[in-house]
Amino acid sequence: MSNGQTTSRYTIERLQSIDRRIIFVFIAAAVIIPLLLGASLKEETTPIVRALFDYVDHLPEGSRVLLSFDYGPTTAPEIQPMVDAVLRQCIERKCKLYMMAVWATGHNLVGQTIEEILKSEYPQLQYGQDYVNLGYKAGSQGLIRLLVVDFKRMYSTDAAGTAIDSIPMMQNIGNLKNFDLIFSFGGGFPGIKEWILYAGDPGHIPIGGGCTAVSAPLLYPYYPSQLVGLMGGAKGAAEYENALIQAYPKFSNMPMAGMSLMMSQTVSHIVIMFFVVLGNVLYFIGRNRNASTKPGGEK
Amino acid sequence: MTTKRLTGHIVLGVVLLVCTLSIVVKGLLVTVGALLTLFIFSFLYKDNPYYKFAEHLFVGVSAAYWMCMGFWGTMVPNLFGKLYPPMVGSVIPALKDNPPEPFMVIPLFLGVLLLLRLSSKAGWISRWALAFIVGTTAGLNLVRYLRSDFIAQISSTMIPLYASGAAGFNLGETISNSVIFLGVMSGLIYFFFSKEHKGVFGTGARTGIIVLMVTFGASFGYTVMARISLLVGRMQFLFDDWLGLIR
Amino acid sequence: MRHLLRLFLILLLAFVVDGQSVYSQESDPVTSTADSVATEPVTPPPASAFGLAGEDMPNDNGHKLRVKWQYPAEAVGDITGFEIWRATSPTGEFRMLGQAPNDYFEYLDIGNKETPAPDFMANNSDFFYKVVAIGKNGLRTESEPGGPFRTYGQWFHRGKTPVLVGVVLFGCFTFYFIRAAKKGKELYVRPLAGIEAVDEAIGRATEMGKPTLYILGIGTASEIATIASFAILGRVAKKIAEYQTQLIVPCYDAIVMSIAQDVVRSSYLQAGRPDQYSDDMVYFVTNAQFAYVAGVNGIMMRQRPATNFYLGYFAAESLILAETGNSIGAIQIAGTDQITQIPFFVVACDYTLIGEELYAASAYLGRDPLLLGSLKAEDWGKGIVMALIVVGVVATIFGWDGFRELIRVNL
Amino acid sequence: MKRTVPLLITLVVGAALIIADFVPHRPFGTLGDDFSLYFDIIAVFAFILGGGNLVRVHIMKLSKKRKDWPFSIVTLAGFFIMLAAGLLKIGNPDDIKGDVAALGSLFSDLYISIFTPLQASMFALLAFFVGSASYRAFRAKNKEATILLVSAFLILLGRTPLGLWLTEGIPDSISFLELPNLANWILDVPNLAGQRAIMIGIALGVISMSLRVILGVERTYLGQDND
Repeated sequence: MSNGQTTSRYTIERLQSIDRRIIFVFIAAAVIIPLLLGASLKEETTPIVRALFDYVDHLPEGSRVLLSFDYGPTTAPEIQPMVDAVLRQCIERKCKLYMMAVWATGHNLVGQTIEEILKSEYPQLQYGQDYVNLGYKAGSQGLIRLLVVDFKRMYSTDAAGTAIDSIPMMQNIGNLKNFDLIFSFGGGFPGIKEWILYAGDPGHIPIGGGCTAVSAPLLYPYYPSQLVGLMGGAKGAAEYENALIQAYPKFSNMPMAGMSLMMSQTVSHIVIMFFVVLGNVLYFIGRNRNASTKPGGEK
Repeated sequence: MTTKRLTGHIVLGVVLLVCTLSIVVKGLLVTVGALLTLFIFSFLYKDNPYYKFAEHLFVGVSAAYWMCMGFWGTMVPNLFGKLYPPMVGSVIPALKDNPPEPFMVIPLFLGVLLLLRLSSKAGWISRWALAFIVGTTAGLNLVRYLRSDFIAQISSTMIPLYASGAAGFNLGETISNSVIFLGVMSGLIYFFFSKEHKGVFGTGARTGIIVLMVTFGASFGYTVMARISLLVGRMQFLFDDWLGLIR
Repeated sequence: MRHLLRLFLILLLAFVVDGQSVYSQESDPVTSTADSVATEPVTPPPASAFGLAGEDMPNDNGHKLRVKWQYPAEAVGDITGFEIWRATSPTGEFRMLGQAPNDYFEYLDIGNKETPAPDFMANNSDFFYKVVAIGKNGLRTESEPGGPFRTYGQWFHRGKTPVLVGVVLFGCFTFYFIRAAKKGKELYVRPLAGIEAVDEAIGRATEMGKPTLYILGIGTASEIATIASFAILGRVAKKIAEYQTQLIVPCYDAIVMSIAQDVVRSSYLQAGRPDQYSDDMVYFVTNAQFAYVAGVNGIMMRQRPATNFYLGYFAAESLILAETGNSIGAIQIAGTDQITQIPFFVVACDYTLIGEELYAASAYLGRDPLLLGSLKAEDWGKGIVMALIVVGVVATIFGWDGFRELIRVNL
Repeated sequence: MKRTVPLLITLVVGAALIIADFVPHRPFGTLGDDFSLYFDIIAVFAFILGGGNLVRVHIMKLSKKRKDWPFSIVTLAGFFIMLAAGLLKIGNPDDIKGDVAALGSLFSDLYISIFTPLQASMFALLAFFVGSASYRAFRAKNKEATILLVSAFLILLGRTPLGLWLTEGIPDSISFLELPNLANWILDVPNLAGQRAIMIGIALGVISMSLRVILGVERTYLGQDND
């Protein structure tokens, strides 16, 4: 066996057991560079997301929309872009926004969203007139079941402790059926499924949802009979943002979190696939060389 | 050895400099969060003192966190609050007037038995408490799994192999249903312990392995996306909240 | 005419609703309140609800009544909803329980189970209900009180019959095969790669003079997977004691730690080396998922075990542990019953016990005939599952859905 | 005595809970919930053992000046500061009556500034490890590994725009071969079948393991010294 052959086989073996830190660098770059460049990936809006967008877009002025924040900080990167897009659209449609949470972790996220979107982008909106933060209540699906019948029995105050009857936009709310649309964000338990089973179905209330990519397949079967539409993962968020930009060109210069997340995810996916292919190519080259130098070797 | 030491000092200097600068510009809260994030990520390069620091801090803080949650969330309302409600009246006024529940002596007793482990002579009595725990687990899980996983999965596999809808015979669904049926059956064959994987049985088991491998590949590929979004969230924190580099 | 129609409906209802629970309506509920419709033409109060019926909820321990009523369909538009009130006698003090929307004609009254609570609902005693219709004009009309209704606790949950059959059947199998094993009947079990590798893996650690790391997962003792892992730990620790290598068991839960200490101590005793055991082998890290992972990663990087066992309940941390273990070149044997995590172990570990194999592992390692007997019972269980599925599929092909109903569990 | 009493306790408790599941009537109907609550309370007692063990391990490390002993100070400091903040509810807006994790308390501040970023960062490490594991393990070494690889790769492709782009030209009549559709089919059909087989197996394993424990056939968890 010649010296050159040994070296090249050595190289291939080295490459096959490539230092995993190199892969780490590539993955980090795949995530960071699109973020820094503000690159975003346009996603054509699929019917299930389009249905949701159109439903909101046809809500008459002054419609009451309930948004339930049923997620936590770990899934916020995926879910928050959906919340932001839906909020912006609802405000453009001049809807009244009611925000609550059936997840304890959602409580802080409501406050954070109000600060970041409503107060900074739409300072003209008034608390209690245009939007209200009802906060978190324990009880999971039991809570939802009670809200269908009697809203104020569970929510006697808002998140800040103000008596519910002193809030103007709460005056005409008796139960969940007084809402024109309910949004649940988050795919865990309790979440969209519980909203469908315990509020949407018995009360004939339209339900829309946004969930993580992992839980989306479990929820697809509810569309279109029990769900108005569904956003699944970063892809769903990006599709919704795309629809929003098309309908409201004023948003086209705004950074859209879902689209940039989709960019980072896609690039990372491609990086991972590239390494899988590379690994296999090197493996086969290595095997063929081994076979040619060691006839009758491993099969 | 000395170059290694020098590098160590330079890194420490940079970290301290960044830390001070960041506290001045961004405030303590974001700085702590950002530095701890970087310390954890440094593990990807190799084990180092910064990761060790973050790791040891995390262990200490989290252990105390759950102890406090357990004390205020379980011990006080559910043990003391039920055993003798006036005792917790000053902390949770809502419970003050509830009637005492004498049965709560049982967990108190078992809890004390468990603590006897600390004594070398009476330590064996703590096994009574452990036996209670293991018995509870076995009893609860037996029926729970039989009810939800076992029976529910069987009944949802009872699907027609010949699928027809309003539009007549549905080829796609027929194929899908047959694949599900054969997949479940061959998967179950694979799990048989007391049969040798030979003959027809062996064919079934090998088909089972194929189905399992498709399942594992699919689940893995599917989860990649969600994992990446976690990293994006952290990077957004570092580059946006901390460094303000994202427009 | 309208009154007559209502009367007819009430009579009809009394026949339709289950006789035992409805002693209702000796008197005509449509009385003066309904008459007032005629006397106040400008803003008439809403029509009254009628035909109150109550039934005990089946398959529970009592304290619950389902109240139903009727309402004239043409008047539904005049009201915003109903209020439901309850008392212990028709003339007694009624308590408001809750509200129902205007197109809901039933209310599930979940009473308190404890005596001093104000809405306590005793089993086997009489309750009376009133339904108040609330008009859009703000006026209210009370119905006649309905009752008495009673609530009972049941001694058997009928919806769970298939589960009971399952428990009895499986219990019989297990008994039978354990008895057969006691009599000395040889039982064949097929080899499992992950189990065969245990000896080799511990041997390797011995040769290299490095420790073995055993992770019981992030389950508490309330997970049956953790209990299964204890059983495996017992056998593994015995082998380690015999080989005289070092064992590290960092724990996620304090109860798990306590049990694991007992298990390892007695394994060392059985192996005849009680002096080599110390409580420092099995210690507590923290019970926060990712803090635990951070700690275990540190242990791996600094103590460099040659063999890692991951057996028990695992969540997202599975891949972090397995990849770190791989980077230090350890032989890794994993097993979990968490379906979402099995793929990560399959990909990153040398051997993986898939789901059920985790539970069988202790029987394999112990080679105790009694335990092997219970594996045979599991196989019979699988056989019955397959037979049931085949029959079920055939039944659906012939459109006989009754078979599927047979094994349905109604909670 | 040391052996028999625990076995008896396990048998009685386990059997009672199985029977109780079928009896809604009091006191059986709530037995499962009651015992779970007892379990939670015993677990809090066990925290004393756990915390004590943690402190003991690190004090030992400190006193014997074992490798990396200075880091034990970090653990102990973090532990005791957090413990004091939580147990005494330091800085809680509602004082001792408030929720232990109420916003504004020292406990909550420490949680938000230390616990949360550390947890999220550890979790985010997964993104990197998913990459390295894929590179190493997805090799067409044998039949099983090839199937694993192909299935994972199809899903990965199908979930990126690349997959859509690659198979965009496919005619409508065979649109099920488009990568996104194919990926969904794999998830919905063979993946489902495999998961179901595993779930049924696990359920049988759990039932069998529970029975072995209740009947006392599997008794390793009690320790095996019989004296």
